Amino acid sequence: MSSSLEAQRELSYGEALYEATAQEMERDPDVFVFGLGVDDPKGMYGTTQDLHRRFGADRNFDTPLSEDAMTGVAIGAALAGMRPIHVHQRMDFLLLCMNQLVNLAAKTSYMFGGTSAVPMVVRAIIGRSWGQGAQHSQALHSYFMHIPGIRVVAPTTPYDAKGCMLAAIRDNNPVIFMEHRMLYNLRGIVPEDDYVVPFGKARILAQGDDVTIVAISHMVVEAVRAHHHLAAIGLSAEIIDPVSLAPLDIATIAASVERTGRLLVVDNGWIMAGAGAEIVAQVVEQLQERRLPRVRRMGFAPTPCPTTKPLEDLYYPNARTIAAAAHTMITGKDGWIPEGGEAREIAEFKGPF
Amino acid sequence: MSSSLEAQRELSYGEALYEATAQEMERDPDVFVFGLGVDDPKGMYGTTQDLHRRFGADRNFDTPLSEDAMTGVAIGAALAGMRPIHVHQRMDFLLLCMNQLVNLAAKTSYMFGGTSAVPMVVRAIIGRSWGQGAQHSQALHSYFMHIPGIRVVAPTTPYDAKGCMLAAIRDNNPVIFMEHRMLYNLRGIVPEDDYVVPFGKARILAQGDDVTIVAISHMVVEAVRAHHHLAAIGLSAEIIDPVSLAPLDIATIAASVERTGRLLVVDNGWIMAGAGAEIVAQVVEQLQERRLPRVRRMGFAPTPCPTTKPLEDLYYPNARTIAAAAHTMITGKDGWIPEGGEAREIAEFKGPF
Amino acid sequence: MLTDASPERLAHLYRSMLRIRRVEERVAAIYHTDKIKSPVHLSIGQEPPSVGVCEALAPQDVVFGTYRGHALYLAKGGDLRGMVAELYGKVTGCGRGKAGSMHLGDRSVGMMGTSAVVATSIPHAVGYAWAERTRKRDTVVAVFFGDGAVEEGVFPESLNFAALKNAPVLFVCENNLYAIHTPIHVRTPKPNYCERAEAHGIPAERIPGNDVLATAGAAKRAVDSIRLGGGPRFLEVETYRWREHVGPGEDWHLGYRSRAEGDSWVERDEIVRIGAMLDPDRRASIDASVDDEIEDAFAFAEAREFPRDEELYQHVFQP
Amino acid sequence: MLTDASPERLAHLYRSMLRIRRVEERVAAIYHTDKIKSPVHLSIGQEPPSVGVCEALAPQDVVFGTYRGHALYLAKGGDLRGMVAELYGKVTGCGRGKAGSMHLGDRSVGMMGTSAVVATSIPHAVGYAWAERTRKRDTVVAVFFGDGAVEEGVFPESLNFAALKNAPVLFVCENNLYAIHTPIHVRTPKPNYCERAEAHGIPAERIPGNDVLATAGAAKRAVDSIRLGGGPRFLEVETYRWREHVGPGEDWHLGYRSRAEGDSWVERDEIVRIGAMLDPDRRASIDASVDDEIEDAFAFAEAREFPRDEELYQHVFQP
Ligand SMILES: Cc1ncc(C[n+]2csc(CCOP(=O)(O)OP(=O)(O)O)c2C)c(N)n1
Ligand SMILES: Cc1ncc(C[n+]2csc(CCOP(=O)(O)OP(=O)(O)O)c2C)c(N)n1
Ligand SMILES: [Mg+2]
Ligand SMILES: [Mg+2]
Repeated sequence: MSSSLEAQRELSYGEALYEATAQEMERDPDVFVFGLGVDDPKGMYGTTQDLHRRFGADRNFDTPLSEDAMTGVAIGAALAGMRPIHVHQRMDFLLLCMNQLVNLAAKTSYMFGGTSAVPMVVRAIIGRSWGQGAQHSQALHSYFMHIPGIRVVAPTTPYDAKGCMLAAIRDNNPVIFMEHRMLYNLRGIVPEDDYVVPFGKARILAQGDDVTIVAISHMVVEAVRAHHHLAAIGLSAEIIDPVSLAPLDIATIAASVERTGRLLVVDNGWIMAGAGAEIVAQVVEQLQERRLPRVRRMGFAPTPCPTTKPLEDLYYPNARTIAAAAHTMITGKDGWIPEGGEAREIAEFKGPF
Repeated sequence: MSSSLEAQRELSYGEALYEATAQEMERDPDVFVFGLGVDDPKGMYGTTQDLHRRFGADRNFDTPLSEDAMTGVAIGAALAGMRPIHVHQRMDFLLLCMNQLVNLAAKTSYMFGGTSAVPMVVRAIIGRSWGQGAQHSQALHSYFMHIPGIRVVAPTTPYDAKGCMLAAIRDNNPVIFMEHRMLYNLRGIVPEDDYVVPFGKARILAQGDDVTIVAISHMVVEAVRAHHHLAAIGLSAEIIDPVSLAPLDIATIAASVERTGRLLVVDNGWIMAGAGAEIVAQVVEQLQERRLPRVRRMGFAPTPCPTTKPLEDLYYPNARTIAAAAHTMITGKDGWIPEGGEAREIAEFKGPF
Repeated sequence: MLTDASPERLAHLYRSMLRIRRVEERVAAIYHTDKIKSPVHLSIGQEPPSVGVCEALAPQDVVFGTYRGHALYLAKGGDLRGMVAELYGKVTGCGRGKAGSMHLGDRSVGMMGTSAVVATSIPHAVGYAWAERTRKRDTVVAVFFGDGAVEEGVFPESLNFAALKNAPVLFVCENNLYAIHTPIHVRTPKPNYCERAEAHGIPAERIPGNDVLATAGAAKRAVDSIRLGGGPRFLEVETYRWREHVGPGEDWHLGYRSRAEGDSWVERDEIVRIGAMLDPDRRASIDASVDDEIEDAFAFAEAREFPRDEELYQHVFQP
Repeated sequence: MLTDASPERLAHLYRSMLRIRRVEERVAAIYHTDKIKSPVHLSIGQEPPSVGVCEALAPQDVVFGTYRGHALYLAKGGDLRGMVAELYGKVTGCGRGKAGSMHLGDRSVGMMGTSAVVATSIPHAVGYAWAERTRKRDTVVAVFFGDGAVEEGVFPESLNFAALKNAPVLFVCENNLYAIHTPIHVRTPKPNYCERAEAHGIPAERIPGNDVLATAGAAKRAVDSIRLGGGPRFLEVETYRWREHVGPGEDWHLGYRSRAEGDSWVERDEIVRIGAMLDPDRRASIDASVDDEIEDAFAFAEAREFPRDEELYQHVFQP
């Protein structure tokens, strides 16, 4: 295959994660994967499936239900020079191992004066899909952005999924790798070769002059759709995916906002003291000497996630509500909302839970 | 004692907490206190001392080292109609029970359609003092501000300590009650009677026109000192203590900032995705149609807390650095910093650890 | 098979198990319509632990459970209409459409609640039990959890505190041999749960064979002792899940457990076994009344309304 | 007292324990000067567990410990100057002034680290051990923790995983009968820690009397077995803290433990006991050399620099 053809190869987001992991396991014998269900018949939406057959049962293994100790085990293995990838089916379960992540993993390098490293990747899957409810749907990225010593990435495209995974595994620090279930089947061009997407560089996914929409994780997909809705009525929204949240590429975001004069942050999480608050605050800090923008934040409703579909639909932002909010910011007028149904990946999702 | 004399009575912050707790235990037999060391000879800086002798060993008791289960026990007791006060010597230890607090306590009312209540107070002591280091000095209030279904208060004065404690115990929801160790010996007027400081109402502690300084917990004390430093050179800073962080009284803050045109938030925690980000974002959202303020955030350095004193001194904001930052915001000029030593409560603190 | 259980008692146990089975079969049957937009963890095959233990409880006693909670909710007397409406996401559901299948609760009958985070309602039961004892009430609290829950640190922490405070709590481990697709031996080298409880000073008993009468008997002994102030007890009830971990179907094709293993449990269906001890007419009349009740509950759920938009923001806080 | 230990060995154990004792006594003596601005959890009285177990370890073996870590750091061969400079907050400290007393580490001798959050380095030891075994190295990992740590859920979780994976780890519980001011019986009804380990399939042994030779002997048997692939082991070493939980002084006045109880341990000072087995001249020469070494380390610490301001921002991330 010629390299230009290769560059055109499409993979799903899930396949891209699998490929990155397998390639790095091939290259580096110290990399291993573990977590509840990683070697089970469903193999984490295929992202870990068969790694144990390819690389041995020690390199892709299931665990007891002990999130706290298992996180400690990852830290210990990392201290011994290995590179664990610890997979969590739901990001909500990180609440069981916050202590190991925040008090230990994030602080080890500093506490021991730089003599110890904890290279580890924590894959945290956001559990959205109908009826998951209050305890299986949380996105807690802002918790880790808050803590010095830990990195946070949330790739949206298959290309970034692979490149960020390779970067995360090779990073010598703990990395929270946030994945949204609604992304696994989305397809995109992914080079077969090994490549790294460096942390701290945002991506402009669509250009525009009227408003800057910064969206996180699955909301990027919805924001791109909103871009099209807006384009249809002659409005032009720039869509930015920060990709990495810590470090955060505020320069790219601020430059865009300086141009458009408007910032709409659409988080895939709660608004209060969340990632969106940080992005707004940093943009304002950066631009206050030059041009103060209009700002707005969207995210989960300020409630636990309900299970019934009509309320769940109101709970999450979507392409239509994003477009409507952007429209209001740009025109100063309320009330317009585009036609359209639920996102395909949401409508079609029926498990595995 | 006449009631006007009564109103002049001074108590320390620690004594005010003790008095509120004891008064409410007297009034309501369902209130109890528990946590590591609450009935030990040091009695949590006196705040729980002798409650077991006054009210019985079932109402102020020590526990095993099991923060996770003990939080669950508090939730269970609350479900049975009691009103637990769970005391943690270090806020850092809440990282061991985030799951119970966030996945269970905060969501119970909603998940069960309003049929269940979890009235409980979680007292979280911020462990600052020299050499405590990375794992014994964190203030994690923004974690709880982020979560719908949980309240967060951080009183600074003895008056508010008592009034907020009474409000917290009587609240039918989980309340995170954040206390800074450097506050325990500060004295102030505290009425003997039972009174409640309602949540969601900020306090203006000093008036000013040039800048609005919103400070949190112990930083309020430092900000008031900064106010005096600034006054000495003719600058006037308004000092606001939000007292309750969730709900947050943004109206009071925004009204002040609209007047001064400048907002300096001094958090007693990390800046990134923290309480300060939220305050800045909300103020900007509120004022953008009227007057866009200049903003700045201060907080812990973006590092784990070091132990050696020279670095620790740089790690925390203090009256002098706050005054210097405000001065720069007001005058546009860098370089001025007032004379002065370390805060008395910090210099004098030598334990108990 | 011989038993000294009275016909009344057998009829009650049969009815209680059958009702759970039939409701879940109906859930499975209609699941493809997407009217139930909630992940369901069915208890089909696992009726005996809930029914057996709940028989031993008094009405004022309370229970805590898990996301696999239909059986417990019904065995404790939870309102059937409220449950089915909840699965449908209707505002008349027991959680007003906010709970779904995973968070069933009905305080009016002592079904205190469930959690979808494994093991996390165990300490609630201990705290509730401690509170009742402290206030001199003679409530007994039972908490149900799976074999996976035993591996979470909160379980031994809870055992220790319950033993320390002599809390009136019955720990019920429903050991169905798997956590999702992972068999026990992949998760623990020595699944001697009773020994672990005993190492905390808590008397423990294992009931093999998914046996409702044996479960009820052991539960009765335990509950009686607890109520008299004897402190916490632990029961491990062996059982088996017939369907997939989550969802309406079977999952033998996944290969993580054998069809033969499954068959051995299905062949020894406890509902059939207890049903065979009843007079056939009586059994037929129970069958019919259960079907009627279920018919009514689904019709109720179908007919009711979804919550209105404002409901999204309600119940976040208690007044 | 009879022993078949060689004079060399006794001299080594004596020296190792004495060095810990004298360093800490010096720390206590100068603490009032505030030159050490770090909370100190002294091991005075608790020298035997660290010294005994470390004698049984090979140089390539590694240890994890707690905030009460001076004894372990020194027993494992940690650099004394680096430790004292760290207490002084100097940049030449083993943690460049960022660790303080609570986070001593010296990777060059296998002192991997400590945590001030009780029990939280236990799973690190298990993970480290698992990693070494997986890579076919014959390292043994020992992890030290107090009787309080046993109550944290991460402890049984770690036991389970270690047993499951046959990890080469030695769990060492330093049971000094108290967690801060709380005696064991207030925290657990049945402090049968060995039984709890055994319930996870881990062989366990209890060593009474703060006995360094018995500890070393038990540790040797355990380490030998672990190194041969025998899987994890558990030791409970009875010991006693002479000073207050944190800080330089005594705390008999607080009343949570009796002076008589303390005296019974102080009278049976293991350093005196082992010292008495040595030739007096030899003992005197060890005493002198320990004093010299300590003199040097404190002089070193006094003379060195604090970190410069930029250091605050360094080491947050690894390059
Ligand atoms: C703390 C936690 N970790 C992981 C999961 C994902 N999960 C859901 S159910 C389950 C298996 C639990 O097994 P068990 O306790 O035996 O209950 P069963 O489903 O067999 O009834 C797992 C791992 C979870 N919900 N909570
Ligand atoms: C998780 C956690 N909870 C509470 C504390 C506060 N604390 C510090 S030391 C200590 C006692 C620990 O006792 P033990 O494990 O027996 O060790 P010892 O101090 O006796 O050596 C406690 C409760 C802590 N550091 N970490
Ligand atoms: Mg199971
Ligand atoms: Mg101890």
